[in-house]
Amino acid sequence: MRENSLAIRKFSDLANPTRFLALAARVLPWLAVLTVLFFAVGLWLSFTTEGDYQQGETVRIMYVHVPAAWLSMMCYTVMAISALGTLVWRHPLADVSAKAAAPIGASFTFLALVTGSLWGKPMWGTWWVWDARLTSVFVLFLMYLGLMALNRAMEDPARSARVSAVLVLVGFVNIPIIKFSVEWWNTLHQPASVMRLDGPTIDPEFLWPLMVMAIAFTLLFFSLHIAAMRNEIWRRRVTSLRRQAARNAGRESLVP
Amino acid sequence: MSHAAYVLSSYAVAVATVVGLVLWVVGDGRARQRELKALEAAGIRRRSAEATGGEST
Amino acid sequence: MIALFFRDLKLSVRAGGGAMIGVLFFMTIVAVIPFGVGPDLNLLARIGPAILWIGALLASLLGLDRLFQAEREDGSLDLLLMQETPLLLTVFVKCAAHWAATGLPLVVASPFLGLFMNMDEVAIGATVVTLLAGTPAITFIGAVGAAVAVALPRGGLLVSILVLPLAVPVLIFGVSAVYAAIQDPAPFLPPFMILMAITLFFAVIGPVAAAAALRHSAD
Amino acid sequence: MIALFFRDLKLSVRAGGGAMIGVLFFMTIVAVIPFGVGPDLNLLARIGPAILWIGALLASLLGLDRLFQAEREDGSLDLLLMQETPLLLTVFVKCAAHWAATGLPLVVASPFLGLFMNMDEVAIGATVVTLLAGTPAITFIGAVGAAVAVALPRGGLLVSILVLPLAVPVLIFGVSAVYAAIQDPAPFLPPFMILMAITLFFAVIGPVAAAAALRHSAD
Amino acid sequence: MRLLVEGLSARRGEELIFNDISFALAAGEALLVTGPNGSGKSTLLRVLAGLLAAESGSLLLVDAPAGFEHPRELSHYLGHRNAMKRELTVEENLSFWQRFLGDSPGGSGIDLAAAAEAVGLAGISHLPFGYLSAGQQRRMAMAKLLVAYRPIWILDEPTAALDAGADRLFSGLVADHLARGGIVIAATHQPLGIGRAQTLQMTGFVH
Amino acid sequence: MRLLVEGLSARRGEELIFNDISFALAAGEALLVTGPNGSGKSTLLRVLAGLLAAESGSLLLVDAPAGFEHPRELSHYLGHRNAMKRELTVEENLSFWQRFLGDSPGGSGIDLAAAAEAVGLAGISHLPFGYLSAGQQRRMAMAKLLVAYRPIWILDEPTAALDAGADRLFSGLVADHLARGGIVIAATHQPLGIGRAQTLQMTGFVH
Ligand code: HEM
Ligand SMILES: Nc1ncnc2c1ncn2[C@@H]1O[C@H](COP(=O)(O)OP(=O)(O)OP(=O)(O)O)[C@@H](O)[C@H]1O
Ligand SMILES: Nc1ncnc2c1ncn2[C@@H]1O[C@H](COP(=O)(O)OP(=O)(O)OP(=O)(O)O)[C@@H](O)[C@H]1O
Ligand SMILES: [Mg+2]
Ligand SMILES: [Mg+2]
Repeated sequence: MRENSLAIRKFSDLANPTRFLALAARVLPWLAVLTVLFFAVGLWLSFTTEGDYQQGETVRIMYVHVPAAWLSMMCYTVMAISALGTLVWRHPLADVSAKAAAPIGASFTFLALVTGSLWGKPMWGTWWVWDARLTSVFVLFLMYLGLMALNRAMEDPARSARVSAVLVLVGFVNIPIIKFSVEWWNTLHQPASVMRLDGPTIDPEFLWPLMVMAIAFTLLFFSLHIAAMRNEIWRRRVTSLRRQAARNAGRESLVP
Repeated sequence: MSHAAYVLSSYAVAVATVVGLVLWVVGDGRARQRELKALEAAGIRRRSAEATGGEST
Repeated sequence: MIALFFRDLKLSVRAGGGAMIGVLFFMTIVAVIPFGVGPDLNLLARIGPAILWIGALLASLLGLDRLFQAEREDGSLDLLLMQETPLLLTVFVKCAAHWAATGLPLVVASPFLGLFMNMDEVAIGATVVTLLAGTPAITFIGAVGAAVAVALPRGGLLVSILVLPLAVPVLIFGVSAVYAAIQDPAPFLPPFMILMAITLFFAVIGPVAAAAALRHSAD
Repeated sequence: MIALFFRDLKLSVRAGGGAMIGVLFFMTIVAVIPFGVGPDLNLLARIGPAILWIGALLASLLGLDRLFQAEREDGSLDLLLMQETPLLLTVFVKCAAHWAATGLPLVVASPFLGLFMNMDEVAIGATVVTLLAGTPAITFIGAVGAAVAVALPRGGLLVSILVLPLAVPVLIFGVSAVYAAIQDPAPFLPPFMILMAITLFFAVIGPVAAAAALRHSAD
Repeated sequence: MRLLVEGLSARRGEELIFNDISFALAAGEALLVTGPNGSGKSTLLRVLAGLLAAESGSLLLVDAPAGFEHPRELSHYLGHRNAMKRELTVEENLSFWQRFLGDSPGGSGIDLAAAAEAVGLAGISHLPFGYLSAGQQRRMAMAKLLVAYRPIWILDEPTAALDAGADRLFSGLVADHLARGGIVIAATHQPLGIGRAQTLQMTGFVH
Repeated sequence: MRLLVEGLSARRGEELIFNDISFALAAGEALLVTGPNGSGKSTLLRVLAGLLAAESGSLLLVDAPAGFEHPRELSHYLGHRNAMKRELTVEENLSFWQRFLGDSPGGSGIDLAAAAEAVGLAGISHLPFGYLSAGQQRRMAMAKLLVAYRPIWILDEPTAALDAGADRLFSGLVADHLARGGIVIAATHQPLGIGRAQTLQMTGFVH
């Protein structure tokens, strides 16, 4: 009787991830194909459109820099929602999602930082300044790495999940700071020109490649995220299977 | 450095990062699947998997 | 509780050399910075408060990671967790002992180091007062990091990483209170009050969070 | 011996340490500094080398004290002491592993952090070279302290009095070599040679002293 | 006072370690937990001491002093590690725990010298704890049970490292505690020499 | 190979712990060191293992392989602590010791899987050591004795925390080692189930 209830409990726990795996297997190929398509078009557009009269060739950096910067923030938002899922709804996949997103977000943030620096050298004459926007993005990068380190350091996922969820939520204050830093403090950095309430103010010449690249990056993020979540689920299964094997193997010799 | 160099290096960094990320995710997945296969070959299966008649993947 | 306070104090004096290493490290930092900025006394005096604050922040990191780890390794943590005295209070007292053993000596040493940095009396006084008000906050924040990392065998660096970002507001308001005291137009009180508020805030939140983390870490 | 090296490396990577954490810690420190001294690029460039060196010192100190203590607490130290391989070599390998896990990543990361501190190419190059030459010395000095700490159950104080004063010359010659490289009149080589000499000296003396201390620590 | 345990189960990581453990102990009764290595004895004791959360089941105190809901607040726990600091002297260690733990209602601890005497180690309490032999350390950890009163003792392999004389001495301490209406729960591989005691044989959770 | 011990004495701090201990062990012989807590068993073993300096007396190896002067270089020492890292897996721990210790001349260690099998814990060597129960940890520490060959085993209370089955298993291991010409010196409070063995009763130094 009790044995039975245990099995059902376990089953309902795992049902969700199992369904997720099936879904992922169905969706991933399509996502991958779409991503590649959008990247092809986006790259073609970004190298064929005209340069800016002010910034010259360097404006092409924008097509990488801006999507990467957006994605770095969006990825953290996804993590924050997952953290809520862990803490409030205790959804079994939420923790997996947060954990899988961290390295991806760190990569996008890294890209935003590097391309921004590479843009800053010709435009501002320096690789780096400690203004609000740049500093807050740097802090975002540190937070991603810190969360990754914490996740790695704690062996037991059940235990690390809640701690890192709390940290993710605390760190979320940084996102509005990044977004609005250009308006709250005067900085060297460009104010928003695409994502604003009164519509984009940017020349459509640049808007098209930017948009296509942004979509491509977003698709890339989702494909990677789903794949990484799948890996994480598999990883947990391997661990629990190994323990189970261990206990059964140990038991035969234990029972006198 | 000329401006083109800045543009090219940022694209190069972008490509390198993205390719690295994709390779890591794919490689990680392969490794995990190998481990699962090995465990399965050793005759260890999840209890719930048995109950539901196996995995879909 | 008083027993816990004195035991921890005794331990850090006897075993860790906590007080000394913090002060020595502090002195090392203050000794090295002048090499960077050169013998320009004015500049030294100007950045002095900031350097002292950064030094104090970094010095408090030393030894912080062992706050709960040492208790866990010899099994004391189990007993601390079991008592009806709220864990909160236990953590608070441990923080207080840690601060008394490492933070307080830093505060006491800071006037002398201020002299080395060619700071004037007002600046020194303001630094001492802000350090006195601000360093407890660093300890309380650190306790959270230490509690999160209690299960990690060598949490040292990880604890610092968790702690430093949270300690940034303390640093900002501490330093700006000192500068406000030196430069005439800016008033000293507002940033100082904020500093006090931050300390009080973390004195409450820190032990709560650390206690929660410890409860979950038991295995 | 190679086994020991890799075990220690693995341990520090596994146990919430490791290359990434060291770099992350370093980046966190660098990110905290502008909050203290303000975002003045010139000033940052001037104190940059000193900050990087202090960060390296701090990163090496955190966790170094546990180098032998952790081995002692779980009984491994006994086995290390019993082998016919000279203890000297064992200590040296443990130091090397510690340096590879915490010192080396810092050296590798320092150019990027130099960019954040607005340092120019020469300063960055000089910092990397001096860190590469100097950080091993800190590890070797720290090993002596760690060994003495194991030997004296109640001798914590002695460790700090021992380690930091010995590390200060390393820090000073390292930093002044960097400044010599930047500022024209002063030549780079003399302080750098001294730094190298210090490192070589401690690479020999450190393990010898640590091994001697460990032999006497057995109880 | 009675301790009622109903349908307790606990897990470590993903694995269920034991399932559906029930027992009831009245004042003056002892429970011996036995079973092979890795069968979950220590885990059970840690759940009883409130150090691990139970997966399901309930722990109940009947007729307990007012204000105590969980047995952990009325328990001594002696685990594999002794919870004493090597750097402090035995006396400092014991007096710290005496003052920190305080007495539970219904009894009072004995003073340090008497406790050291009771574990057969009078006169060495000025030594640093780290200077004692393994068995002496274990005995001193037992003295900790005496300096502050707790009705329930939860003991994990208390007699490991003890010599035969100390074994007897220890069964005397336990018998005294039971006679004064205490409750003892001990995990052990060796007979503890406690007269009448319930036993609980752990088998581990069989899948 | 023979181990000759003549008139050994040792002190801890100021105190003489034991005085004038002599014995001789030939290949295939075992010595059981018994005595009450604090009588100096562990101290004696640490002196034999070269971890403490003897106050006076001599330790001699006769017919030992060339180049080994002190028994410590030919000995395994299993103390109260297991010398394994909680963070590493059992396998990593064992393989580290295997490679670090190497084999003494005259024999060779068995491989990791076989050693884990020999202590009855095959199949859990990929778990972090810290996840094991106290008895499982102790068993794995014994597996360490098997993965690298040493003719002399110095064991300090090897069977503390072991269940009855493991006790039997351990006496089997010791008997095997003796049969292959090894030497075993063990301090213990419980009978170890080793057939013929010399015993040495420590009394502590009486002033
Ligand atoms: C390392 C340095 C830099 C970082 C960390 C950084 C970060 C960011 C971030 C986070 C955004 C997204 C803002 C939003 O969605 O509101 C952004 C957008 C943008 N950045 Fe940067 N940036 C850097 C350097 C630069 C430089 C040097 C330039 C050009 C001179 C630049 C031009 C832009 C532009 C044009 C946008 C799009 C703004 C919009 O249309 O909303 N950035 N950057
Ligand atoms: N590190 C130390 N420093 C000083 N004295 C010590 C130290 N360790 C042990 N002693 C003392 O040496 C004596 C013998 O200790 P030892 O550990 O050899 O006893 P033992 O026979 O192994 O006892 P047990 O059965 O309890 O393990 C004890 O009186 C103890 O107080
Ligand atoms: N910290 C931990 N994390 C994960 N699993 C653990 C942990 N501690 C113990 N286990 C597992 O839980 C099971 C039960 O362990 P427990 O310590 O309760 O056994 P025990 O009955 O006390 O054994 P022993 O007689 O060896 O002390 C073991 O299989 C062990 O591998
Ligand atoms: Mg146990
Ligand atoms: Mg002993």
